[in-house]
Amino acid sequence: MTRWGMVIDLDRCTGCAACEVACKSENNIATVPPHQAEMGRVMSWMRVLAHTVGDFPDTHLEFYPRPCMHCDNPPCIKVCPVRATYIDPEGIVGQIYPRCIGCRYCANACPFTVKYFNWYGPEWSDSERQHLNPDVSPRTKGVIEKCSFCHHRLQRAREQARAENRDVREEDYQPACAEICPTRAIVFGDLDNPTHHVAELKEDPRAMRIMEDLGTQPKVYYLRARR
Amino acid sequence: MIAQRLRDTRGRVRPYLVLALGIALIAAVVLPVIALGSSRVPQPVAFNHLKHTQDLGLGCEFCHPYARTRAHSGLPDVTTCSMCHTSPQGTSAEAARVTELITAGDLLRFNKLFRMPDHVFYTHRRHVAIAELSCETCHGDIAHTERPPVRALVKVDMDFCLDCHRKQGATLDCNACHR
Amino acid sequence: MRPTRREFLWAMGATAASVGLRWSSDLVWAPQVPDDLGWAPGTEQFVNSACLICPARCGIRGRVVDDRLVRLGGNPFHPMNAGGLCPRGIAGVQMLYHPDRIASPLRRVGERGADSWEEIGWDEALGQLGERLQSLRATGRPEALALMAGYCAGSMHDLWRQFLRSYGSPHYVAEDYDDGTSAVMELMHGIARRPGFDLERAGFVLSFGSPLFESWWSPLQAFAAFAGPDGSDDGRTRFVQIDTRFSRTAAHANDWVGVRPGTFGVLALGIAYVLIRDELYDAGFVERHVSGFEDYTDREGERRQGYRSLVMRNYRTEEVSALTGVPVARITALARAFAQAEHSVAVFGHEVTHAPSGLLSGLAVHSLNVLMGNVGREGGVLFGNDPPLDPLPDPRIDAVARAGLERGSLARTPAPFGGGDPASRFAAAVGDSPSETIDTLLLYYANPLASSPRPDAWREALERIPFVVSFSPFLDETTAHADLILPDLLAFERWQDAPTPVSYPYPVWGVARPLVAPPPGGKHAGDAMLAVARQLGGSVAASLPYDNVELLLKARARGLFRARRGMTLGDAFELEHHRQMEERGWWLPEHTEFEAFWDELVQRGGWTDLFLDETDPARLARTPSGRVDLTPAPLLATLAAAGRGGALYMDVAETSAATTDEFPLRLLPYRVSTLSSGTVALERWLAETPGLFPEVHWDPWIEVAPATAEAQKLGDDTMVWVVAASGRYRARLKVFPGTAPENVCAPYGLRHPDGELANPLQLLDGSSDALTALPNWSTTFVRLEPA
Amino acid sequence: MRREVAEKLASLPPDERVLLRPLVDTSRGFYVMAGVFGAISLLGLVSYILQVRYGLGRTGLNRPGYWGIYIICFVFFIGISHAGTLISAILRVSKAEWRRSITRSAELITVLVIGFGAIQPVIDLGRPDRVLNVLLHAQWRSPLLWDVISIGLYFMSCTIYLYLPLLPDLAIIRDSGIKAPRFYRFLAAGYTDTPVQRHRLERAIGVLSIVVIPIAVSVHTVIGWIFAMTLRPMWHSTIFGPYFVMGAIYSGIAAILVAMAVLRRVYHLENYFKVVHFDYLGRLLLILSLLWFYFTFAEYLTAFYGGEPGEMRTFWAKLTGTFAIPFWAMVLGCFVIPLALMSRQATRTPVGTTIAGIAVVIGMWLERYNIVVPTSVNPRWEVESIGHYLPSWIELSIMAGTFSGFILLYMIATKIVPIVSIWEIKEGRAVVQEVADRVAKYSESYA
Repeated sequence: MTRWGMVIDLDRCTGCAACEVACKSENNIATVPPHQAEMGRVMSWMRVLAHTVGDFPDTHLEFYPRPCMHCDNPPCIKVCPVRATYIDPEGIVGQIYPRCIGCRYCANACPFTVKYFNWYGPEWSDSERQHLNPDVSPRTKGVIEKCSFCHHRLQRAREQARAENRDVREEDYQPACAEICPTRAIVFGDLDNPTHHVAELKEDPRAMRIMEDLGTQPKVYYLRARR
Repeated sequence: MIAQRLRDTRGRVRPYLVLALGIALIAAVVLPVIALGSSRVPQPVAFNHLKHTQDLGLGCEFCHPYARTRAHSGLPDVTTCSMCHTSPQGTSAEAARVTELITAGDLLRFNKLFRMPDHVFYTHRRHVAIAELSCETCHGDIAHTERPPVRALVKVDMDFCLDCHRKQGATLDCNACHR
Repeated sequence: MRPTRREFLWAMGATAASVGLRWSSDLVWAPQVPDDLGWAPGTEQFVNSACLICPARCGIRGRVVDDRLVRLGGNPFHPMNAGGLCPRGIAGVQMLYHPDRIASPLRRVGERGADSWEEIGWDEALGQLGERLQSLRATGRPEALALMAGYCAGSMHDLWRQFLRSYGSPHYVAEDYDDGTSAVMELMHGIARRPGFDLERAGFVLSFGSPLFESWWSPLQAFAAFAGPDGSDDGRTRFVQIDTRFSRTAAHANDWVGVRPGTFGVLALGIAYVLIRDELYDAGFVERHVSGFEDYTDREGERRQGYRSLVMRNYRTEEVSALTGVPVARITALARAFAQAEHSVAVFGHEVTHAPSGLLSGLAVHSLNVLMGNVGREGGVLFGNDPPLDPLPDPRIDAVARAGLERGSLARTPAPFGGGDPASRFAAAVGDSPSETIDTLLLYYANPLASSPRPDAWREALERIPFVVSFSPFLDETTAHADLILPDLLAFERWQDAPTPVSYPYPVWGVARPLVAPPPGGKHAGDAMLAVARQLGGSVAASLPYDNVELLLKARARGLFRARRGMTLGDAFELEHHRQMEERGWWLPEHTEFEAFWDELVQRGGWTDLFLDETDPARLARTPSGRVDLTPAPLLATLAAAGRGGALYMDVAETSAATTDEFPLRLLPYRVSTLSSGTVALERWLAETPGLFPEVHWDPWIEVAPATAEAQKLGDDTMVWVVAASGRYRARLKVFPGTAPENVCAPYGLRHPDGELANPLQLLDGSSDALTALPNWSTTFVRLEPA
Repeated sequence: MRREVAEKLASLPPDERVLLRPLVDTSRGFYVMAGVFGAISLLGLVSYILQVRYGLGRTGLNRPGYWGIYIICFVFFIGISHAGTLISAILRVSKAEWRRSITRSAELITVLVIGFGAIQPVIDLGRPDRVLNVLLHAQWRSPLLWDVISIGLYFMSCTIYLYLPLLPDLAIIRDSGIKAPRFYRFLAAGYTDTPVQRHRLERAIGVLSIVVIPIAVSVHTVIGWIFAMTLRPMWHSTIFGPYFVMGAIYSGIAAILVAMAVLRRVYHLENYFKVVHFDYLGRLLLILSLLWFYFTFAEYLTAFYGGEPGEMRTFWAKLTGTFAIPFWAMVLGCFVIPLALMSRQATRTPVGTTIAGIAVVIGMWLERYNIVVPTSVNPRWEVESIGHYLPSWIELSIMAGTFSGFILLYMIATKIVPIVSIWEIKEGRAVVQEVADRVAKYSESYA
């Protein structure tokens, strides 16, 4: 059974945020005006979180590039009153924008706080609209959005595979963040397929998941930094 | 009879009934007209599908070339029309107008009639080339129309999609089509 | 059954409500993207090109759907960035489709800086410029033309130089990002060139404050090295960052060491002390290729201390530890790690040299590379070579031009080993000369009013220049003072070559080509100047015999075709295969026809040659003795003349003014990775999340230690004034434990959302290293006040 | 008041004369107050229209402060709604005779406030036009759906529970003919107070008062579960169901006290809302304030003992951090003030209980604030930064609008139905002997 998942090697991450910007570009994530950003309404499906510990010069950084964890046991889908968020058979936690009523219960139920809400509708000038990705629908105001593992790419990959009468291969389907990462710290694939790189990496002794003890079974693994 | 109802037993006008009727009128007539009126799809010329598909025997893919290869099936433009219409064809006034427009350098940009909301992942390739559905399944009898319809002939909504997917045993997963 | 009134009303209300809900659905909630009746075939192409946003010049691959650029990624064929790309590059689409872009040439109507313009056609605009230039030459004053350019490399640089020389103007002024490293190389190796650092093949990278992962020459080069080959963990380079603040490079490197500002050189010599004491250095290399290591007798017959004695006498670890704040054990461990790695390289740049003893500190840091013999070989410091392009034809210089050129530059070279900040000196010189000494100033990717440390000098200079032309496609501060705006095409619409920066030791000649069609009425600045040259006619036109920049590039690429080395870009296997072939002395042409070669070059995004001839002795030193000189005589002479003693490396410790009660905190300006001067507003994605701090959006910030903030009673996230003797600016205070309590770390080049600049460089005290004239960046003291 | 109405009123028995007077005699003060509250409600409505037009961005909500004033008011209003039904049902079931004059005002609070509570989550929706999706595409695992069902059920049963005991009084009004005869004929639904009718009515009320109790308990339990079913610090707690029910009853009693004090004063009901009523309700308040402390203490102690880092971040934010002021104000309002005032006979006066009631109402609103906001803005994961939430004026005006809308409706209701149940008062007088016998039976010795 296919279970799409991600392994992020913190030893390789340089915190450059290319994944963040690539994600915003790929998924038509709207930017918000400065005063909105100040209020904490920035949307960033992929975000490099950083937490600094210790005073100069014994400072070090705890950091995690954080997409949606795509839990196998997602707390968000249980609380949605309208089934707008759900887990699909291949393990991607989807958000169905035309169904969402915007109650934000899922956002509060998510211990990883990866759900983003469209407080206002997206604002693009005519020229900015040019760079919208035609594969991803822009969200309206008042709905929740979140990382989808770029599942529109899976839709295309599936179709291509179907046309060629074969299965979807590892390289056919890579989310924008994994594709762009300059240090290849983000690896994506089928966790249950032993030929995929992630299947091997998730067994690495350095592998761990965030707040594993909550039992949500995230499908995003982190490899602890060695340094 | 309605006039009667609007007055109570003593012949006084029942104001709330008049109000209710007014609201009902707005709800039932005006709003749908506004809503539907705005969704009429205009076309540059009154294209006669019947003439082209039946009398001339042209296949759908003659004018909708990408139906088997891409997401959008494609619409004809001036280059397609120019294959024949650079000189007057037939007797109809509309055909003569096409020739005129082509001579005048008009681009003849046809408008999409069957439209998918942008949150739907739909490709013609998947449905026409791989699943081998016929055009009529979703487009109805458009090949036999003599004037361009102003509204889609088949209401392609989610129920329509899901009915067919159920019958065909195709995927019912939300993420398969929502994007 | 007859419905009751109540039922009737209820039903009516329900109908109205549900119709209302659906109706409002479309009206109030509809997405902002208009429902387009038209259609597009959805053709998708991936086009290789090169990024022109920062000096790194990475290879990019654009996803173009129906003539719209919808995504930018890295070109996997490019050896430097190998498919990766930084956030700035990715956000380039936002720059391309920025709503505030200037669409056509503008002419000033009304007062300067009053922001009132009229749109004019290109013919008229170029005609006006051409006439002005024509009349200057006609009156014999070609030197009254000046060009102020931002970072400008490759053929555009050559084109401007050619134009100015054949025209007769000596005023080619550039913000050339001088970091003093080429002066260090000239003194020690006799090679006046910035060093390249072969990070990818190095085993250990010791960075002296260089922001490798942030705003270095090419962060992607560092990323590729950090990732290692093929993403495997074997043979990955180990990075250790020595820094004055907890930078992002420090945070993500394998290890980091905090030092006091201005003590990089001291720490380097402390490491050298351990290397020599424990005999860890490459004695063989030093013996064969290095002079000045042991004590020696100079030409005058005077006995002088060599490097070894100087270091052993003066830089014992205890003393170094006291000066730098780095524990002795840490210094020893660093030295051992540096010595034990297969190839270790010490990286340095302006963080070391923009200090009172910057040049000496640079020499000290680089001496580590020399001690380990890691120069001129793989995994060390390399002096790369330029791609073998055909040069432009020799400029024709007629009598008018010759007279103009002979009048010379306005600003003299002020220091023996460097030019410092030529742009500011030019501005000051213009300010000191009579009005209209410079008649016409061309601004090419330069916005000195915002980025210069001396905006006042520029403001004064602009007032004395009657005609200012800007090629900027955006209305920045300086452009707002222009008389004529000739908006250039944006990076993804124009032809330009994109040679990688010198820090990448292998020549890569990237070619940027239009990914999308330029807007109607847009014009490439290069094409515009070629047109002006044609209009000027005579020797100027003859010096630039090209119809447009595309043809200029194509003509120059013939040199690559003939060079019998290198290849068009290719995947990792092709590149490695080709390199190994060349190593074994083989080279097979890929194409017999130039046209086919050019087509493939453009299609793949450029040309490269990854083979490096290590056996060439000229790669190591071109000094008279042919050896690397640890105690260069010219420098010793200058020091002696200045009364600074006859020994090198003695005053690398900074001797700047101490803090005062009025200004208790040391200002440390730095550049953030994603933004540089004045581009903040252009790329909203970047402005939204500019730095390490998740809570900072859009606003410029400063980093202050928790203890300092508490002592000054300034809360986290509050707006403060950073006040220095020379001025002040506003920024958001971030309490950050990675800052030393005595420092304030301030990113430069940021703007407030309303456009207000926040440039800590403008607070600098103006002092400089007497040897290089490079400004001191860590000697300014400030205080903070609530804003 | 028209003369014939005044004459009719004067001809009525004393209870009717006093209790029906507000229905026909409206002071200028009433209109002024109604105008003020109407204006504020209108402001709330306009604010909501603005919010719909421009989006929830007009609020102060953000990420991670996803929930704010609306959800606080939702929990608060639904809590207040326990005033009535639960109190009156419990008192009825337990045959507490002193209940007779206070049940009506309590039940009215319930029915009116549920509506204002139930619209809060709708106001909070990003896409209120899709609110029907909750029914069309129901997802049964969601506590929000359970909530829709239990609140719907509660609203219906409370409305019936208000209406049934109203019937005899409506019949009285109809028969007195002092006001809108057709309207009251319709409402009284043919009730003529025959013994058979009376018997059936009392049986129905008896059944309903038992049925309504578990429904009321379920409503606030489910609201507690909305929070408890998430994995957020200080929400994910088993105590939330009972804690919320207890808090609801507590705030309900406080609300009744405040309402009674106001009614007593403006409609001169001193003979119906007697000092003893305030005394008894004050005692209840005292018990519940201790119970509140017990629950709160238990909740915080268990969180503190566990000492999970995620929990502690929220815990300290409440006790000593950003939310210290609302937290300790809550303790003051919910515990210190009611305890101090209600534990002494001397302060269990109408004035004292009113003050305590107001303190508890404010305190309980703050309790909802301290539940909703601190957890919302303090993500479980310490790497994630802490948010902040400050309501915008849109939110505040909508809140003011719903509060004044409730008060306005309550005011209007006092003009439509008698605020004290006339027939029950009369019945109380009639059964004095029966009650005395009953009481005597409690203490009968073994003969």
